[in-house]
Amino acid sequence: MKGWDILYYLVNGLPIGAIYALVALGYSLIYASAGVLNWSQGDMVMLGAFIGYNLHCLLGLNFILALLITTPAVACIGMLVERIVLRSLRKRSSPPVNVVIGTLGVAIICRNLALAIWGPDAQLFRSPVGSVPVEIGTLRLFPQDIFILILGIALMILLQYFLKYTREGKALRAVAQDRMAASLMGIDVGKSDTLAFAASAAMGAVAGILIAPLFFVTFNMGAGIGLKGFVAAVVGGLGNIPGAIGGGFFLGLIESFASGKISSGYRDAIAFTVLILILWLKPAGLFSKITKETV
Amino acid sequence: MDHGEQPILELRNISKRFGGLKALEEINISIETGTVHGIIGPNGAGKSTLFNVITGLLRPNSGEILLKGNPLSHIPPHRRIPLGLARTFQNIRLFKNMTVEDNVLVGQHVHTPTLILSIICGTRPAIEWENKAKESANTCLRRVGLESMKSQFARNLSYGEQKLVEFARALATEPELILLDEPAAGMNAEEKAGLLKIISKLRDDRYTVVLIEHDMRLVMEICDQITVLNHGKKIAEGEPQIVRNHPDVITAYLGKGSNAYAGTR
Amino acid sequence: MERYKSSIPTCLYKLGFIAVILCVPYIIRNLYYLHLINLIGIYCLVVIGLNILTGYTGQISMGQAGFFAVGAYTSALLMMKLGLSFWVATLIAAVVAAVLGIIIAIPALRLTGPYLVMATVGFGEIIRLILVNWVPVTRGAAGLTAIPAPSLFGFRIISEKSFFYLIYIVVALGILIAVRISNSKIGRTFIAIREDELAAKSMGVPTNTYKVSAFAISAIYAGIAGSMFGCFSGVASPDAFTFNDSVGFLCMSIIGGSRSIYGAFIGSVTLTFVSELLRFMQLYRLIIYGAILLLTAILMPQGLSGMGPVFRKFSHRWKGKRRLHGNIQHSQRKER
Amino acid sequence: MDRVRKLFLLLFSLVIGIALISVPYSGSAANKVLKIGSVAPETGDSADLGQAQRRGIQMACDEINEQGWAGDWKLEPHFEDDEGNPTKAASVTNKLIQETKVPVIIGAINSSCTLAAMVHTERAGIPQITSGSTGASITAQGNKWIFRTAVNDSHQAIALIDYAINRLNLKKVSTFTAADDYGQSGAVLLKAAADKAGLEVVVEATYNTGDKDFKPQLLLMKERGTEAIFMWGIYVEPALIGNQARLLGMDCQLFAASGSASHKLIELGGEALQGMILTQSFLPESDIPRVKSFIDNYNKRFGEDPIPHAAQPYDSVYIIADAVRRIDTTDPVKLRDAIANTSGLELVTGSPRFAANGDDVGKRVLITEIRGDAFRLVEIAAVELSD
Repeated sequence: MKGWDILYYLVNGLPIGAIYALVALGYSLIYASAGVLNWSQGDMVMLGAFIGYNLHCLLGLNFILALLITTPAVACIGMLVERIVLRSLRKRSSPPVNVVIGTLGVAIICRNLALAIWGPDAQLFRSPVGSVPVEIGTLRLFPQDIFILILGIALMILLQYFLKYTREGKALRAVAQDRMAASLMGIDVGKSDTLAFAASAAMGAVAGILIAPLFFVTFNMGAGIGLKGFVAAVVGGLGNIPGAIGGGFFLGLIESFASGKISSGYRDAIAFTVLILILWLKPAGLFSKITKETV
Repeated sequence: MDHGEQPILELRNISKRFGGLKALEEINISIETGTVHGIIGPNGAGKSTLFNVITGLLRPNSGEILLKGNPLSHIPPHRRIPLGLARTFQNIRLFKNMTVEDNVLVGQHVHTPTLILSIICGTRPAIEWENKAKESANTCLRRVGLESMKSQFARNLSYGEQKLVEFARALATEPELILLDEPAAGMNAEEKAGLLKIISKLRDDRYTVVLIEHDMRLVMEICDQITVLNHGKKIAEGEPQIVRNHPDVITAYLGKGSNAYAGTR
Repeated sequence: MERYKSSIPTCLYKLGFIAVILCVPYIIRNLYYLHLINLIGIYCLVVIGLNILTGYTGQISMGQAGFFAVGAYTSALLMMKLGLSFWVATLIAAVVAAVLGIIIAIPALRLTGPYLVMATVGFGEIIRLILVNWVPVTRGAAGLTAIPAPSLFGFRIISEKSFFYLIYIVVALGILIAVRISNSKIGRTFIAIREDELAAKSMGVPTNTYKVSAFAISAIYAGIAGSMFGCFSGVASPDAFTFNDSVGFLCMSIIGGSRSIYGAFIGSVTLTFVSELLRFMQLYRLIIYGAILLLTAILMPQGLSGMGPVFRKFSHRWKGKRRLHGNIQHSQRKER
Repeated sequence: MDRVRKLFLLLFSLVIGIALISVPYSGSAANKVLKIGSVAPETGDSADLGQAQRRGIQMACDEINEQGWAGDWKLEPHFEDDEGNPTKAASVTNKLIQETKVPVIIGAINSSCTLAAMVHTERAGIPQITSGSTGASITAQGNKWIFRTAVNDSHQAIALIDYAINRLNLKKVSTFTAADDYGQSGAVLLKAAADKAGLEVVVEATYNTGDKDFKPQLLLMKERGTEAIFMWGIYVEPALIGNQARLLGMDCQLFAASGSASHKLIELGGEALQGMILTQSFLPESDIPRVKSFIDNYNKRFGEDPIPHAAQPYDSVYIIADAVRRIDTTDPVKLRDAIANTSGLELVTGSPRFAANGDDVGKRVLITEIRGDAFRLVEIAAVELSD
């Protein structure tokens, strides 16, 4: 029984880790390219879940079609957020903490708009791949978990491809390195910010649709997942794309082990304690090098 | 050395490597009290690295630094200031959103006790120390001629003026040895003349100045001793005239086959 | 932080202001508004500490509700279990909060920006989860009830009016001490650390000690405010010290203007009143609140208290125009 | 950009201006008006419960005003949102008492908010009826202004444990309770009832509201040979737990209390919760005419079945209306006494009768089972009401 449940907690932690990774990618992508923290990322997940729910469950569109419509829709919302919040803040060259408060205002607006539109109740999102578990030995793998892992990892690879090989992707990474130099090279810095916000909002939407069948759709699901995504991004090394993926899975596994082995009441407390210790050892996150500042 | 006194700062075979790159190799320099010592060399010669090692921001791989005879190796940067070591930065690092006077007052930090209780109760000792600090800050500003700009914000000053504020702030720590990292960079001719006057005035007041500078005319005019670094190695040291005509120095600066110019004025 | 000389002799100005403050409870009879004003006083105390930490030293913290909770629970438990008086309990609560502030500050020394934010978020959540799960001591989620009222020379402080005086005397002291500190060498050093920590270190400033003491000061302010909050509301439960409350405190600090002590008061007044006065909008209240938060963050980079220079700029421009106008007429008259 | 800043300042002061003007207006001066204050979390985490309370109260007031059930008193509800935060609950309670000058408050669902509001209703001498908070400390402080029409948790715990032993003779059970005030008081009551009845509790697990993954704890229970899981929390998490338990191949018996009794539980839980036993105070399909008409009206008006958090405030309004009808005044002190000796009222959740400490001991405790897409009555718990 002993070795077996370690494997079990591992398998149980991975799908949640994938969700956290997708949300963390949103934070890291925006922090890398625009150098700011987008606190409304969690609510993009919620919007993705709700719009997906409307299309798939209420209007009866098939799942893939719903996914293909929801993602660009939420991406546009992400662009709108960038346009309103970031553009005017850049114009006033205000401190980065104002962006946090600004996007926080956006988060509160989205949350309560969703409450006004879809009401306070939790909605059920039928899982597109059924729920008959696949049994390997005594281990049970659930189709929705597998689906999350596959689609999540596919999206991560897609993002890596986009950043490495497409023109806009390279522009995004250039802006991340040095905004001034990038704009001197003729890269439209504003457009790449918008692209970053749109891409991260889209990933949030996919995370929302993936998680909806597991954990229902409520208007305030964004807060919890947003915070977990932020924690995962920071632990992985903010702005470091592979770091965000690593941080997400790492957080998922800690939570799964902590609630199984120690006590579920203190699960988040344990997760945070571990993460603060990690930051103490590696102040720039798990997967980033520490840059010593000389003069 | 002619003074016979103990040198204020001695660097004994200091070397520093960043991975494969040898930034400094077996550097031996000793600087006399009350002199202006120039350090010159082409870009990437290791001048700024040398400053970072002296101020403790970088730890040398080998060798020893002696300030007035006692080693500095294990003393953190901020504890070297009370020992009389002050520096300015190559690219300006002023406190932009503070007034010029406050900037210089921060220099006074080590010389005024932090009397928390007296500050909270607003009693006399704190006020006295504050006035004393303001006085010495003003003298430093007067020295660099910026007293009129006292309540201006640092960000509103011109580049040359900001350099002088940083100079004043370094002076405010009441150092014996001042390390100036390219003070004249970005200054116009008139400001450079002013800088020359300030440094020579400092020499008269028995301060020791170590100067990194690219403006050869300024260096040749003000420095008593000059050390030339190239690719982390010391290639020449001595009086300005000797160093100017030193063949290695010319090759380092002007490249091979330029000895024809040696000896011309 | 600008020091602009006001023309009226400052002592007259201050005395008048204090007189107004002292008779507020008699002007505002309605206990609802008095309750709000007391609440604002408590929040203002927390935000002053946060301003010293965020505005002056540049260390953004999203875990202030953790210290606020430590203050409330420590003093409430001390009063209920050991029968200590309010003042002794508050003192101990402030010390406990300061110790916790130092404990969280030490790992935070190596962290900046978002990494520091995450460490403080973690701290806040850990405290709240301990309060929820440590049932034998903190009585779990329902929290502590019947927290005894403070008493001063035998006079029990129960009514909103008496609480008003208790709270605003402590707030006045808090502001006085904060202003003294911020105008002194300590405040100047905090700002130096915010502006350029490396340069400050090169000037001989022991930056680590100052950053830790900034955390300790903000923790003490939040601890004392927490202890008063416990007695003021009579109950203390983990629901009142959530991550949302920490975010609320940060919003008050930033919207009010984190770079000045008075910004704390402006921030706590604005946000507390706005969220109460919008109640007539029922369901859409929080949407408007979010919008106001967004617009204020965008349009006022230095927060509402940062409007000082803007007003002066307007007034200068207005005066300037008049003076300029005057000169033109003067010179035209001369030419004619 | 400065034009926009001036515009914003103008808008900002306009909003504040309207608010200031509209506040005093709310006190209408008609003669026989009974203002009822309602404090509930209409936003925040338990927004669904808060809005159910709002619907229940609104419907009750409209019915009473139409049928003139309370003589010529016109009922006027005033709703305030406490966002599930005790500090906000204290502020809005003060607003209702001082501003809108209500003589009675139906208030708060989270125990922490009710406790915060009680401090101010006791100080102002206003009766307060809570229809959602089940924390034991609420009626244990000797506060004579608080009444509770929420179903009594200890009766439910005793009924559930008794059913598990005598009807299903189970030996090993586990408790899985929320780490909020409702869940923690449930955990204590279940453990006490189980120990008294000699039932072994193998695992006492907890979860935080908003948790999404319960498989680790469920696995621990499965290892220890759990035959039944007693759940205590709002319906979202128990639905998830039931789902994930069935996915883990655990076919143990599921129990829950009135907090999870809602058609949403069935809708979200799906076939995983078939056969789940719940105690609750009223049944949508019950044949009692009073209950039937309430459910039909609610369904007609809001398009869904009512949850307990709508039914209990509905009854509280009737209790208040009945009291005012009897004493024909809204003086808080008289109103308190009138509410205290309410009797002989046949309402949706039973016939309310208040004990000295304010608990409603007239509540029915029904044991129901999920069969198909609704709750089916199994039996009425024969729990004699000791306290």
